[in-house]
Order: sequence, then C-alpha cells, then structure tokens
Amino acid sequence: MKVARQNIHWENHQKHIPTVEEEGGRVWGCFRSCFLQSAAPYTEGIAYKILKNDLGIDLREAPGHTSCGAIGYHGDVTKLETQMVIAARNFSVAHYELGVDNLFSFCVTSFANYTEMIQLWQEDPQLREYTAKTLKETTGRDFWIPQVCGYPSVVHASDIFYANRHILAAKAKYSLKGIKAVDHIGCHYAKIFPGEVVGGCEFPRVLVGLLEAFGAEIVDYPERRHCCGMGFRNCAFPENRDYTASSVYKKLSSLKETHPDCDLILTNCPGCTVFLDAEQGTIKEVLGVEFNIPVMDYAQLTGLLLGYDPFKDCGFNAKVVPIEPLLDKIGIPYDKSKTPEERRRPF
Amino acid sequence: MVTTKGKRKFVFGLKQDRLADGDKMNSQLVKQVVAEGGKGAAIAACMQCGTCSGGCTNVDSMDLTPRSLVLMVQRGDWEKVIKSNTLWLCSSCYICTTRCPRGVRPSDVMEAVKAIAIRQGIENDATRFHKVFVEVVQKRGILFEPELIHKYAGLEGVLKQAPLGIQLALRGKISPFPETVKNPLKFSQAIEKAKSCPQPQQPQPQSQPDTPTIPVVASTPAQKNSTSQLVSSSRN
Amino acid sequence: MEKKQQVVVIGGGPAGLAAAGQLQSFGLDVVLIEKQAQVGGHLNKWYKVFPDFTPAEEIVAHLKSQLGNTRVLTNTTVTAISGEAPDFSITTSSGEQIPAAAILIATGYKHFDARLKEEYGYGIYDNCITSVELDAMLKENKIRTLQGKIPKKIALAHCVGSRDEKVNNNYCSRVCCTNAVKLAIEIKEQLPESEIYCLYMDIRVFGRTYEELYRTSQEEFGIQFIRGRLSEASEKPDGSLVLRFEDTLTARPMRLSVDLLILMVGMEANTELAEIARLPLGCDRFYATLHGQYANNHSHREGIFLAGTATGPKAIMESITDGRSAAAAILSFLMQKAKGMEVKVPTLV
Amino acid sequence: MGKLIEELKQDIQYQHGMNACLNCGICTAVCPAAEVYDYSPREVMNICHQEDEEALIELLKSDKIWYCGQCFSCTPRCPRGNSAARVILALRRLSIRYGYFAESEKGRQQLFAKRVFGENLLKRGLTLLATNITPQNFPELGEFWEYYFEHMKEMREWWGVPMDLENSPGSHRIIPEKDMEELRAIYKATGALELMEAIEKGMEKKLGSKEEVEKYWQTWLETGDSRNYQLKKEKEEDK
Repeated sequence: MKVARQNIHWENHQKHIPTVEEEGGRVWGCFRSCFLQSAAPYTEGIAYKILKNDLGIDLREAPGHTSCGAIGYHGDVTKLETQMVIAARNFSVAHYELGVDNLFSFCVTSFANYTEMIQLWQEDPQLREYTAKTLKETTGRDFWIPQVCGYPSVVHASDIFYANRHILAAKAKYSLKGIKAVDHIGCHYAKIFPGEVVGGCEFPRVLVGLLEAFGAEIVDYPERRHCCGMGFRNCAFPENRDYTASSVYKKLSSLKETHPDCDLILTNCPGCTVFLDAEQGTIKEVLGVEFNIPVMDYAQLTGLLLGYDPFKDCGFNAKVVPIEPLLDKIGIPYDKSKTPEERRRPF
Repeated sequence: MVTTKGKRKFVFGLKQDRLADGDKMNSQLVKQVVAEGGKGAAIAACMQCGTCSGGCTNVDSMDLTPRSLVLMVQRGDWEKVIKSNTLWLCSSCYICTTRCPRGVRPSDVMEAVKAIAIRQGIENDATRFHKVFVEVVQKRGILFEPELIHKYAGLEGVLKQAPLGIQLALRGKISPFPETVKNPLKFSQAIEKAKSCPQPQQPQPQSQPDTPTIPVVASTPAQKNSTSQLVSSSRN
Repeated sequence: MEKKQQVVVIGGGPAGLAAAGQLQSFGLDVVLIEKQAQVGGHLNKWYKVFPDFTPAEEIVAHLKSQLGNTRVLTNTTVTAISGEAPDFSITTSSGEQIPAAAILIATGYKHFDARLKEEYGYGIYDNCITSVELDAMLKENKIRTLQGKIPKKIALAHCVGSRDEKVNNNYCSRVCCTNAVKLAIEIKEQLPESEIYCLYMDIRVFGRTYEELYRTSQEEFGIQFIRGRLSEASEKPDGSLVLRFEDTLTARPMRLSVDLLILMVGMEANTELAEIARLPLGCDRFYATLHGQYANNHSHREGIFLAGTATGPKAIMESITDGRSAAAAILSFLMQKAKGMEVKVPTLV
Repeated sequence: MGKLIEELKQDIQYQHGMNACLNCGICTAVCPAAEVYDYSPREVMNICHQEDEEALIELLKSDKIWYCGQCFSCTPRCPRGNSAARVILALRRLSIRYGYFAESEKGRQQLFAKRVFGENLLKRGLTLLATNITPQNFPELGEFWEYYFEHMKEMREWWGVPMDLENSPGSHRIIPEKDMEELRAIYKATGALELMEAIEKGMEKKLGSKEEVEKYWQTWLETGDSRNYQLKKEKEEDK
C-alpha cells in the first residue's frame, strides 16, 4: 500500500465541523439514540462526560425531544411523511426552545434520517411545504432547518470528536502507540450520503483520524466495508439473527486472516458497537471459534485514554469480549485485586 | 438451527455463505469434456447469450438451464454439473445446437459430460434404465417391453403399467410375447466382436462442412505478427 | 484557387495527423500545432492497436509520412483565436500570429482518473493499475506485480469511469471492451500460464472483425468472461487483491483473488480550447457538433471544424477516418468561400 | 399498466431509488443479505423494472423483500444512482397496504415490528426501550448483560445514565405528555397509524381471527421464534 488508508480524494470529502475553539463549536443541540440508551447506555454516558467536561461544550437537549423514529422507518412501521414531520418537530424544539443552531445525534441512523429529510426539503419545495404545514397543524410549531457552519445539515457525534481530536489527544493520559487498530464505520453514517462523510464512504477518515491522533497504527482488511449485519429486522428478532452472526463472522474471519495482531475495532454506530462485540460470543458458542477482538465506540476509547474508569465510566463491564488484555497493553490501570467477575458486578 | 450449547439458548446459528468462491474456477473440466467429446464439445466460444436455454424443450424441469450447465463446465464446477438433473432430462433434440450463434454444440457437451459421469460410476434412475435397456436388447437382439419394465421397475412397475400394456397389445402395438431377430446367433456374435474390439482412441475431430470456405483475411495487410495470424485463423 | 489558403490543425494525434496529411494533399498550406514534443498523441504510449495488432509506432510513422509540406509546430499551444472565418488569426504560446482560413480542432481526450473510483483502490493498492500502465508493461514485455512477481491471475475490469453516473460520465467509452480483449490476448501471449478474467457488464465490440477478436480470445486463449461489474477491490497482506462482484449469470455474489487488477479506464473530454475557440460542449462535456447525424465535423462556429476524440470516444481507425472526413469538409468550405458563395453549412432545424 | 405498479411509481422512495437499472450486479456484489439468503437486490430491481403486475404481486407476497437489512451498501456504488434499499422501503409499504406481507414468513414478522418499534414510539416517544433488550431474546449479549438486566436501575446510575427521569433531558427519559400528544398527532396526520393498523388487519386476515394473531404474538413472546406458531394450512397439511 502506498498511502496507508489516506484518502486520495480527501479534498472532495470534507465537511466543516467547528471545533470548540471556533465560533459555533461550543454550543450544540443533541439527540439521544434509542438503540444506545437501551442496548449500550454507558456509551452515551461517557460521550456526554467527555463533551461536557473535557471539551467544555454546552450541550442542550429538550425533555420533549423524541426519537427520530428511523428504526420504525427502516423497520417499516412509519412513512417518509411521518419521518419528515418528526424531524421538523425535533429541529423546531431545539431551535425555538433551546436556542441552538447546530445539532448532532449520537446515532448514525438518526444522522442519516435527519440528513435525508433536510436534503429532501432542499430538493423539493413541495415536501418542505407539506412538512411545514403539517407541523403547524399538528403541533403549532414553526419549521426550521438546522445548519452547521452555514450549511443546512446535522452532524454525528463522532464528527465532533473528530473535529476536536487534537485537543482530545493533547489531554489524553495514555497513548495508542504500538496498538494496531481498524475502524468500522456505521453504514448509515457513510453509505447513504457519502458526500456528508468525513473522508467519503470508501476510506472514511472520521475514526481513522481520531485513532491516528491517539497514535494508533491503522490496518486494513478485505471485509472492512462489510456491514456488521445489524440490519434492523434482522437483529431485532432472534429467528433472523443468523444474518447478523454470519456477517460478523465474515468480517472478523477476514480481519483475523489479514491482521491476527489487530488489537481493537473502533466503531461509530450503536448497532456495530453492540453486535460486533456480542456476536463474538455467539460464534464462540455455536462454532467454538474465538476472535476476542475488543470492539468499542469512539467515546469509550477516548474515555479510556483520557483516564476515565474503564468499567464505571466507559461501561466495559457489560461487554462480551474481555477488555483487560487491551488495557494491559495500553497501560491503563484497573483494580487488579478484584476478579474479572467482581469488576463487572459492582453490586 | 437451535443451539443450546453452553448456558444460553440460541434460536439461530450461522448461515452458509452464499458468496461464490471465484478462486475455485478452473479449466480442468473443459479440457476433460473436450477430450471426451472432441471438437464438437468445445465450449470456449460460448458467450452466455442464452439462446440454447430459450429453445430447450425440457428447460422447465431442469435445475440448471443448458446455458448454466455450459457455464458450470466452463467454470470447472463438477459438483454442480454432476448434481444437476439437466444431464438426464436432455432429450437430445438438438434445438440448442442448431440455434447457437457461436456454433457451440450443447448437446455434444451433455453427451461428453454424461460419458465422464458414467465412467466415474454415477448411478441414478436414468443410468439404470439405459443399462437395463441395453441388457434387454443385447439378450434378444430386439426390445421386449414387458421385460424392460420388469427389470427396471419390478413386478410393481409391471402391474402399474399393465393397463397401458394391455391396451397397446390389443391394438397390436406391442406383443405380449418376446419377438426375435431373424438371426439371433449372428447378432450375438456381432455383439461379442464389438466388445472385444479395442476401445477407440480420442474421437476424431469432426470436420465442419458448413464452415465457409472463403478464407477470412486480416483487415489490414500490415505486419503479420503472430497474433494477427491467430486472429485470422479462427475461421480458416 | 488563386491564392493558397492556410489551414491550422490543432492537435497532432491520429485525427490531426490524418487531417493534416489529407489537407496538404489537396494543395492547401497546413500548420499542425502540437502541445507535446512529439506528434502521435496517445499512440506514442500504445504498444499495439486492435483489432489487428498493428504496432502503434507503425501507425504514427505512416501518418507522419503523409504530412508532406505540413509545417509542424511542437511544444506549442494555442493561446488565442481572433477574427472570423475565413480570416482567423491564431496566437501560439511562442507568440507567433498564424493566419488561418479554417481551423481544425483535434485535441483528443484525457484518460479517466481512476483514483475517483475509490472503491477500486487505484493509487492505494499496489497491484491495481490502469490499462495505460499495462500497455507500457506489454511494450517492455515485462508484466510484473509491484513486488516483482509474475502474476498468475489477472482481472480486467471493464467500464471504469464510463457508463457511471457516480463519476459524471454517463456515456460509453466504446473502445475499452475491444481494448480489454486485445490486452487479454497480449497478456496470454506473454504469460501463457496466466489465468485472465474480464469483468464486464456488456461486451460492446462494435467494429469490423472486433467480434471475431472477442471470439478468438475465448476459443484460442481461454480468456474467461464474467458478467458482473467490479464492485470493490481490497488488498491482502501479500499484495494480491480480493475482488467483489456479482456473477450475474448465476445471480450470486462472488469473490475472486487476483495478482493484478487492470482498470479499463475510459475517455474524458479534453476541451482546453473551449473558451479560446468559443465552442459549446455537449452534455458529455466533449465538443458539441453542429448536427449529430450529418455535420459531425462542423462545430457551432463557421470555419472551425472538429475531428477525432474531441467529439467523443473513438478507436484509432475511426479517428483517422474522422480526420480525413474533416479535411474534406474543410476543403469544401474553402472552395465555396473562394468562389464568394454563401457557405452552405448544415444547420440545426 | 397495473394498479400496483402505478401506485409503486407514485411512491417518492421508488422515484428516488429507481432509475433505469443496468443489471450490472454491483449492488448484489456487496449486499450482506445476498450472502446469506436466496436474495439479490439486482433481481428485485429487475422485477420492478418489468412492470408486470403478477410478478410484482408475487414479489410482494414473498420473503425476498424482507431480507434486506437496510444497510444501503448497494447505494453509494450504483452507476445509475439507484438505491435498491430505498426501492425495498417502497415495496414493503406497498406489501403492507395490500396485506401481502402476511403471506410470507418474514413478512409476518412485521407484527413484532409494529408492536415493538411502533407502539414504543406511541407510548414512550422512543422506538426502543431498555426492557426490550432482554437476555432471553439477546442471548449473545452474554452473562454480564444478564447481570445488568437484573440490576438495571442501579447499573445505569452507576454509569451516570439514570433512566426514566421525568421532566428532564437525558437517556431513556419520560417524555412529557404534551410532547407525546404532538407526536401522536403527527403519526395520525401522516398516515403512520394507518400503516400500523394495516399490519394488524393483514395479520388478522391471514391468520383468521384476532385471537389467532394474539396466539402468534404470544408464541413469539414465549419462544422468541415465530416459526413455532403453525399456520392453519400447515396444520392441515400435517394432518
């Protein structure tokens, strides 16, 4: 490889995300992820702590914000029209009640869903009119389109980590020197609107940039772009989950074959964070194959390196793959007087 | 699949990967088929247009269309070829062969593949029927239908076919008694002689009388290098 | 004709060379302006040309031998065009003013930048190369991977940068299919042990004897054609590539590992003179012709003509024919101008 | 042209997802579903393209349209700017509106989607709830997830993400009733309720009665596998 994972058309795939040192980068409206809050709540917890305490961001969310509903959209119980008006309501609440102009979401599907709606409104004035009218009729609220740096859009939480990566790296207590890592980008972050992705959908930079800032060595493997297999209806019902397990098996086999010494997979999608980890347990039980590759969210990794507690703050006590070997390798201390069980069962 | 290994119960397992492995492609089977069937079974020219499948009489019942069968031979996927019912459903009507725009002869390919399969010892209803058929004919020099049915499908088969057999017999289409050939001795001698003959070597490459005799000339008389000769040699 | 009239041909590729040769044979004064140090255009890069494997240098030599009294200016570009037909004045990069009664633009094409198809990894993966680079290897009789090994399995991916909305090229580049067939045969001749796969969507071998070439590649060289467009390539630690595509003939996704991947890069317009010559472009960004059926050498400006791949993808042979056809159109135009007649140029209805 | 095809063509998802298809296979090449199921997005696009009403109905009644995992891997690479995943969205809604979804095993799972995602949203304003991720249905989350599930409240507070807070922003909050009313009004006005209702009705029609639908639902709740419910026809065949 001539240029290790460096996107050669980098200039085509940038979007401007203000850092906390820039105007507009200190106050953000945010949307929670319903997948994270139910299947990996600790991830949002640590992300929140870092954004607030370490980056000093004024994070604003309203009690009346609802889910974007996109799981129902891709799970086929709602319609495009519904999604548009729900998005418009959440935007309107953020702007008129909380006074924020730029927004991010913790979930990649929300990010894609909001981006889709904003783009539809931009492209088709009729849809925009319909949305504004229905919003007014059903809720009495006014229509508003969020902007980031003057461009009608929303961003994803990992974008903010990426934008502030050098600030975070400067604050980090530990470094990833000598650690081999690979990214796994959420499909709904990269593949629906490749133009809205830091680095484009083939060689995204959003997580690679973060990993590099922390000093990790980036590797690549043939199935890197393969979906984790979360697949909405496919992961939701156990009877369909062979789809998920097979996809994870395919990905991890490819990674093991190419880079058996890869230390971690970094993700920015709630689904991938959960299933790339969890299905390793299934594969172990069903096939007896052990991969043992720690999978973590960008916020969990940043939290670890900033010195937050791996279990209490970063939530590594609810994961399937043990994290201790990686902690030892990086040099992060943890209570060794306790057994792994005890570390994971605080009560 | 339900797995209860360990403590937890999984109602799912891992699906078989449907991703085809292109690295298994090879030209061994093509070479074997050509060796068996001669030039008539050469399929390199196939461009997968589907004319053969489009016209095939029995394609509705086949699990691989003739086009796919040829493709699998090209790819060297012997397993797919040998498992398919296509080989045994081909009625050798030659529609595929008369219509192929590239002069490929799928019916010859079928014959060659079947010959390889039989030599490898494949056994199924079709091969058994053919074997029984040949045995019956060898024994009498002529077919005796009730005997064929009996040998192929047993007494049950004979009973099952009896109503039809009776009808046929009443109309004089078949005889309830075995017929004989004029000179049974001569016939069996001929069979013995044929059996003792050494197996023919490779089938002789067929000459193609329908090939145009006007030589195709390379479009420019420029330098005749090796490749340009090869190009023009494809038809002359 | 009383006074000799001068025609300026811009671009010394096959179309420009053929046109210049033809124009001077009509008795006209011809100036040929070439940007590069040598005339011949892309032909100078090629090894052999389909369908008959004529060496590219032979074609250049032949076209050059027909130039007669043509004044050839190399390392020269056109910086301005002033005046109207038949009294144009062309300013060159050397500062010279050249009068012209008619101008022929034969500035050819550029290759598609394969890096834009990021999923194929050109510029990232060592053993993903373009058809242009392969031709250079063939010329040297040295097809090797970057690691210096003789490749055993080679795939040629058709339609790279052609028929692809994602890179804003909706058109077919026409020559890549036949070129891929030709390259496959050449590789097989140099490396008889290699296995060669063409990943195609449609085989568009459109010219005389091209289909025969395609057939020969299958029958005599055993080139495998797989109907499925390349979706992505990724690299293994040993430098070989894993290709992902659908084998559409069996309707199943397929993966294939190869030692060398050749991207059949398409053609893109080279319209550097669009502003200088004030010429409109078609939706494919090549120069627009006056009429798609019967005025393909006429531009939208009187006295300015077009030839070769300036107006869309063409094979070498077609470019030569097109150059000569443009020469005839120019002659006709000049003769009528000389007679003082209103020039009859087909117009769009 | 048939009625369903007309209706499909009116769908904005279809309009955005379908230009002329080249049948090149780039989508199927990277489709995760094509690797595990008898499924090819290219074929789905092709069937839509044929504009054959019968073929379309057959597709809408089949499992095929439900295999797609909505990952959109097919979308960024299509040389004609198509999106099979988007076309799937249109097909699924059409299948639901006409009750065809209930004809296939995967289609019938739509009842759970409606009763989980849909009703969660109407009741709580969140599509997924912490209580949905049970160790029974998600055995792969492992033993520590079982522990978490038993100590949900304390664990979440320990992590700093307390749940079910009222009148407060934050994870898994209780959304104020006035906001919930707005949300329900949106669902009603935009036709989402109608779509959800169509799912219940379609199931009722297929299974024979409301009671049977509940039996189907219970089977799933109890065993985590809807295949344990036997359809009437299948029962008769068994006899």
